[in-house]
Amino acid sequence: MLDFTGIWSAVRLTLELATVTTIVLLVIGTPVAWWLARSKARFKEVVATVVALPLVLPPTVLGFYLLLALGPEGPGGAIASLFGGRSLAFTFEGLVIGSVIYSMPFVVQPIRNAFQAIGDGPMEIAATLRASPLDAFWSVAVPLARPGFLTGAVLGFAHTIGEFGVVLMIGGNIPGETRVLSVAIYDYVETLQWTHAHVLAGGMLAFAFIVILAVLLIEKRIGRSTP
Amino acid sequence: MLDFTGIWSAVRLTLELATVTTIVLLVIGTPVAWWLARSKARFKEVVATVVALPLVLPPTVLGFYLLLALGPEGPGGAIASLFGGRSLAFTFEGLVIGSVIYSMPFVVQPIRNAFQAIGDGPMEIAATLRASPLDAFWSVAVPLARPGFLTGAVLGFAHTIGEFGVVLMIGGNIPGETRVLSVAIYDYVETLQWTHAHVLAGGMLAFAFIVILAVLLIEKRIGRSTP
Amino acid sequence: MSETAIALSLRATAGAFTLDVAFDAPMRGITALFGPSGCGKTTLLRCVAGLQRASGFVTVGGESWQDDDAAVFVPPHRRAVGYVLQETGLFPHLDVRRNLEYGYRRIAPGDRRVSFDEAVALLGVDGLLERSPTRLSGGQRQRVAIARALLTSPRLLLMDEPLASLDAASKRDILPYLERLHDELSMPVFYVSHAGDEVARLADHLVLIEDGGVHAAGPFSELSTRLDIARGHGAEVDTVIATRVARHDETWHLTELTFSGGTFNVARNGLPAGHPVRLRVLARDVSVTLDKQPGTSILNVFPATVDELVDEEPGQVLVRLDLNGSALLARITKKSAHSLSLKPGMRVFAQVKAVALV
Amino acid sequence: MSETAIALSLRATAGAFTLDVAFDAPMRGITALFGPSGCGKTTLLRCVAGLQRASGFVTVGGESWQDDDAAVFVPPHRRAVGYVLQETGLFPHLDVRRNLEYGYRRIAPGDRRVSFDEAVALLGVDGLLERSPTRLSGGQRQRVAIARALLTSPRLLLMDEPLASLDAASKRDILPYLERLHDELSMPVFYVSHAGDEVARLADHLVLIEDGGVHAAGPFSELSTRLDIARGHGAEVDTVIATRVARHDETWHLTELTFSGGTFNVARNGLPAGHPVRLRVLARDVSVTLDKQPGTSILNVFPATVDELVDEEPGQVLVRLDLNGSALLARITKKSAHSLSLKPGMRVFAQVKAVALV
Amino acid sequence: DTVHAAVAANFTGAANEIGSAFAAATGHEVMYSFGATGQLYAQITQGAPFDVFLAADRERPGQAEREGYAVPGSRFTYATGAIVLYSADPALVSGADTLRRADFTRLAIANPATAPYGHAAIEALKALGVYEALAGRIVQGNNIAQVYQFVATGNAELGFVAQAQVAIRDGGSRWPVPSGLYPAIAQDAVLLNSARGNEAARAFLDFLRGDAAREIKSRYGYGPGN
Ligand SMILES: Nc1ncnc2c1ncn2[C@@H]1O[C@H](COP(=O)(O)OP(=O)(O)OP(=O)(O)O)[C@@H](O)[C@H]1O
Ligand SMILES: Nc1ncnc2c1ncn2[C@@H]1O[C@H](COP(=O)(O)OP(=O)(O)OP(=O)(O)O)[C@@H](O)[C@H]1O
Ligand SMILES: [Mg+2]
Ligand SMILES: [Mg+2]
Repeated sequence: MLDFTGIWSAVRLTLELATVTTIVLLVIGTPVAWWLARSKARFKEVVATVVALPLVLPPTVLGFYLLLALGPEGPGGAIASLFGGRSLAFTFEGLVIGSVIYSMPFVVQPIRNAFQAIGDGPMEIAATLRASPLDAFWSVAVPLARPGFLTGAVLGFAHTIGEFGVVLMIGGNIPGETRVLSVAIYDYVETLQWTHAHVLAGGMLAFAFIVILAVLLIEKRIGRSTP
Repeated sequence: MLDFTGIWSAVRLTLELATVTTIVLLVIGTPVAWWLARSKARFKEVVATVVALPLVLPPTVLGFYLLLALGPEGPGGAIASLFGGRSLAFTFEGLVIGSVIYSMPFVVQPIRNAFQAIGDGPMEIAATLRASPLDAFWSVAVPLARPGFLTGAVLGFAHTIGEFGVVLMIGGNIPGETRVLSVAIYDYVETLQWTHAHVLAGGMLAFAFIVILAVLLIEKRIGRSTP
Repeated sequence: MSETAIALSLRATAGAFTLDVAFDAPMRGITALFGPSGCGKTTLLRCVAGLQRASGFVTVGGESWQDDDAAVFVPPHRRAVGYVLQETGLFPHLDVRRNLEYGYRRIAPGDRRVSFDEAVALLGVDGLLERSPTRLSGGQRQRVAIARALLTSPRLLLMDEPLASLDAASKRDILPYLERLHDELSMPVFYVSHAGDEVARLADHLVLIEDGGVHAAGPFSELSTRLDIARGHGAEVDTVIATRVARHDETWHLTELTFSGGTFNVARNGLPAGHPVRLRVLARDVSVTLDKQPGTSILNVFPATVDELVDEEPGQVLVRLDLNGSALLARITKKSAHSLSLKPGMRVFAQVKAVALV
Repeated sequence: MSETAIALSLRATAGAFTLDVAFDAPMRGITALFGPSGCGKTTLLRCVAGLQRASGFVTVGGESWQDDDAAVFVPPHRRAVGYVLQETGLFPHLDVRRNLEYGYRRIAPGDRRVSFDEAVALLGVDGLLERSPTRLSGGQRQRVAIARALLTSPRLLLMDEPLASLDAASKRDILPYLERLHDELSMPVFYVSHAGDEVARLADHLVLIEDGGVHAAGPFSELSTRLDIARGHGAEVDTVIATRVARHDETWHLTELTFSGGTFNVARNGLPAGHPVRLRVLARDVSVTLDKQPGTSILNVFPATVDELVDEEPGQVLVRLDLNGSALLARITKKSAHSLSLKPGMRVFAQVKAVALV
Repeated sequence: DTVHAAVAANFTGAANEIGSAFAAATGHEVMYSFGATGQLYAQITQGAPFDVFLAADRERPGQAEREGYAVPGSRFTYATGAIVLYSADPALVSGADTLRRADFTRLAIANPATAPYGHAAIEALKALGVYEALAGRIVQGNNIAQVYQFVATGNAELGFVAQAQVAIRDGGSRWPVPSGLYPAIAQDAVLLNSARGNEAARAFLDFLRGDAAREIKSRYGYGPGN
């Protein structure tokens, strides 16, 4: 039998996690992408590589190291102790940190490419029209890079929903706190309750389908109305 | 103690898998990305969403469905029986199929964006210079979309190396055939042989770092020499 | 619609704008498309190149590129056009040499009628071959774009303000080459320009476009003396006179050109006797006197008959003179016309201060 | 280097090209930058706007924009320049109105000296405000770009061939407005153009650039009669004469303009008596006669003294005439010069067929 | 009160039922976090908020005890597992001779390095003397659940699954491997340090040992432990 309250809390948690993670990814990823696109620093490709690197670790292994980092003996524990906690693991905040690290390359790379495709021209023109670099960044670079942001957001959102190894490892599968939908489905698969897994996976696909399609279509409409 | 021959075959297999998968991803992903970038079809955003969808499923869950698809009762079994097999699961080909499906969005999206950023101009100019659409695609669209291809290849490659749930699920962990490095590291973590895990994970990171950095730098040099 | 003609009829819509044009143009020489900004010149060229869909037909020298009735639509890359765009679209991923070679290499060697070295030298891009297009000045880019289009040895060359950002010296080098193109290679050109002198120098045929439609089309010499058009189309009013080389005056470095009305003295050229030469005379360069006057630096003075007088902007009169069968327009002030009492039928002298060989 | 001057000295390198220029220009009026393709005009404008780093200094009306000695480098967005680029860089993600507003809204209302509606109406872009820039013709884009730059009410306007793809009618509308800019708003302009007539009409000051360096710089009237420069710089040789309105002749729609050498009759304008007017006279429009001739349609005839004769292209002579203190250049054939036996010091008459108000 | 239990994934079904019975009997709630034993152990070392640890083996609870994460002396075996040779094909598995006949291409077992059930399967194969012959046909699931998936989807014709997985299901063909052929699969539970004074946690461990739990465990195919 499907445990509806449990599933509902997992759905809510999943959406919260994916949304918060996507927002954090965009907030952190945008300046990184901008720097990677514009900097003339020699070591910037090194940074670009480091950003992509978490990808090559299996999620549970990455999760394991994150667990060590977030735990009482790692920097995460130090931060947690400021707020009276022992560890950032097993908390929603910890999940966000893990998901952000793991999905970062999917967000940074497309935005970086979009920034690069703009070239110097529009930014120079904005400067001659009296826009400060920050102003021009918001009023010219970001709107022109919209396809990159969209791709980054969709990939980051989808990957956070499906992402599982990291979340399981640093979240601890605690119902209502860190037990997200992917983990719930995993549990059903593990315990051979396949029908339940089918239902949940189907629902998740349908939901993600609607969300992503809606985002793509809305952006297309925006793309048409603001020329 | 580290099992060096075992690890060596896992390393070799991982590289083979990541390389073959990346190539297949580029070969399949490029026309899809082109179609998504150029088509005026109304349902193209639906296709774009479907391409992104495997991401939202937890890898083991996706692996489970792949297991059904590759198995004797699925299309994979039908294909396998042509070559005298029962199932595409537990084969290198099966791993490639699974990895390709799972990493597809990371390849398609950046290439699509790059194609879109080119606009109609260069293709039209190529046509007036007597290049057929296919010719112009190779001689103009693909070189101009190079950053997108690079991003797609790096993300696809890295994700395949680290990708683990799907591989674990459909690979069967057969030494020398489907046992890749990520599974080996995972084993060490699970059995509390953390030192071994550290060594392997460190090696993997170092290796991936070198490969990705090399790719980025080589592309940058090419980018500079062919203006 | 002979084998030696370009014929087209095209109708296309873009937003609120409708292009609806139909005209014939000769298969030799330069056809100038002239009209105000936004009237549809670029749209027309794009439709001819097949880059934009329009309904109608396009026939170039007996070859059908589009014919809706016969369901023919030749795709752009199978149309032997060379297209120089209004905004030079050089490929940023190729250096100048590879940009030039892009089209050149796609033409079978046997079909090449323009040599690589010649085009490169003529357009003065020899020093730029290894450069990236992003490192060129505006004029340099435009010259590379022209060379690239020429190197596809097109049957029809479409040029959208190709010389707009070139200095006078570059123009002086390129214009004669364009003329030779149609002499030697019989490569017809559709030429969009706002520069009246360029058009007058180059055009054999003129298509005046207004608001998406053809206002007038025909041989340049005909259209340019039709007073209604001359007044309307905003350019300098002028007359083009067909002459032939009579003899060369070595002492004064002059060449004598004869036409029905007499002999023009122009700067010496190297053309053989009998060679046809077209002269462009701006109406404002022609003055009218009642008597043939001595002691003037003006060499070219012809007896003429006043044909017609048309009032122009307040204070100006356009006078059509008949020089023994050749028309010539003069623009003078109303005051002068009055003080000379000019009337149709009156015998006068036309003084031509300056002429341009075109 | 007063408060009313622009002074600059810039040295920059790009690839094999070196720009090394230093000149002063007045803080009022239009300074034309003239020179062949690839000589460094765009590079110079970019350095002035601060988009490209050069070493040296730039001072505009007492304000230092760059001064390496004092380690001053004002970033581009703090320099009150308006820049119209050679290739119009409209923002594709904004419609025309928002493109225009982009700079306008970034100027404090108190500092705005150009009104939105005026710029829009003048450049004829009122019908295009809701359009995407991707749906404009080349000339329409250029007009929007000009309006956008003007709307930032710059202290210095940089224009890189802004009128290149505009038709004659649009130019006729825009040029007077540019002139008013410097009359009413005292907005100095650096103006790059290859069109000799535009330059002559607009320029108060001329900077001739060659191969990255300044060949000559100075007031237009001085430079344009220096024969060495006139011959070299490839444009039409002309003279600019400063006159004042004397009276209007209502009957013949003429206006009389006086200068030291006499009175010009030109098409009537509405200027008050005493108002200064500059005339541009092309050397080829001036003929020389030994006697004052009756019965001619040419109204403007002046007694003159031959100053100097310089041989031109074979067969041509450039004659500098002195009209009671005003210089005037005439280009005539060598044959005429010989048959009239022209010599320095000789008294003659200069007939001017056509003049342009600039 | 609520007891937070970290439970090895293979015990999920039985644990859920025991939890309900525990709540009904005592009024305490129990909340489970399921996972792989190694993962749960790593989390415990990093301060996971668990009260009790129900592992899939004996080593990890022992290690927790030794390294001071668990209350010394609280450890006990709460269940013993058994392996079954299982196939989705009703005709395939008849007994040990199915292995000797070797009329199949793929035999699935759990990863012996990480899962006791996999280790047991290897030992059983060795005891039957067929390990060498079959080694090339073995495919490994990461855990016992994956082994069942391999077999149930027909990708592997047969495999060593847990008694607990097939006990409540009909169909297929099966051969319970005699317990003498492999070392006992004992699953230990332990009380974690943070729950030292937690009455509900102790009550849960007691309940886990009790008769009501024993009945549920046996229905799910687990031996009672001690
Ligand atoms: N990025 C660059 N790298 C190297 N050389 C460059 C670069 N940009 C421009 N140049 C060269 O510098 C010279 C000056 O260029 P600039 O654009 O200033 O010329 P310009 O006077 O504006 O010419 P035009 O009238 O053709 O626009 C040219 O010879 C050009 O080839
Ligand atoms: N994609 C489009 N959608 C809507 N209107 C368009 C589009 N492209 C061009 N137009 C309009 O069509 C008309 C003709 O444009 P076109 O580019 O052919 O003009 P043009 O004669 O080449 O002008 P110019 O001399 O300024 O280059 C213009 O009024 C323009 O605004
Ligand atoms: Mg146009
Ligand atoms: Mg330039």
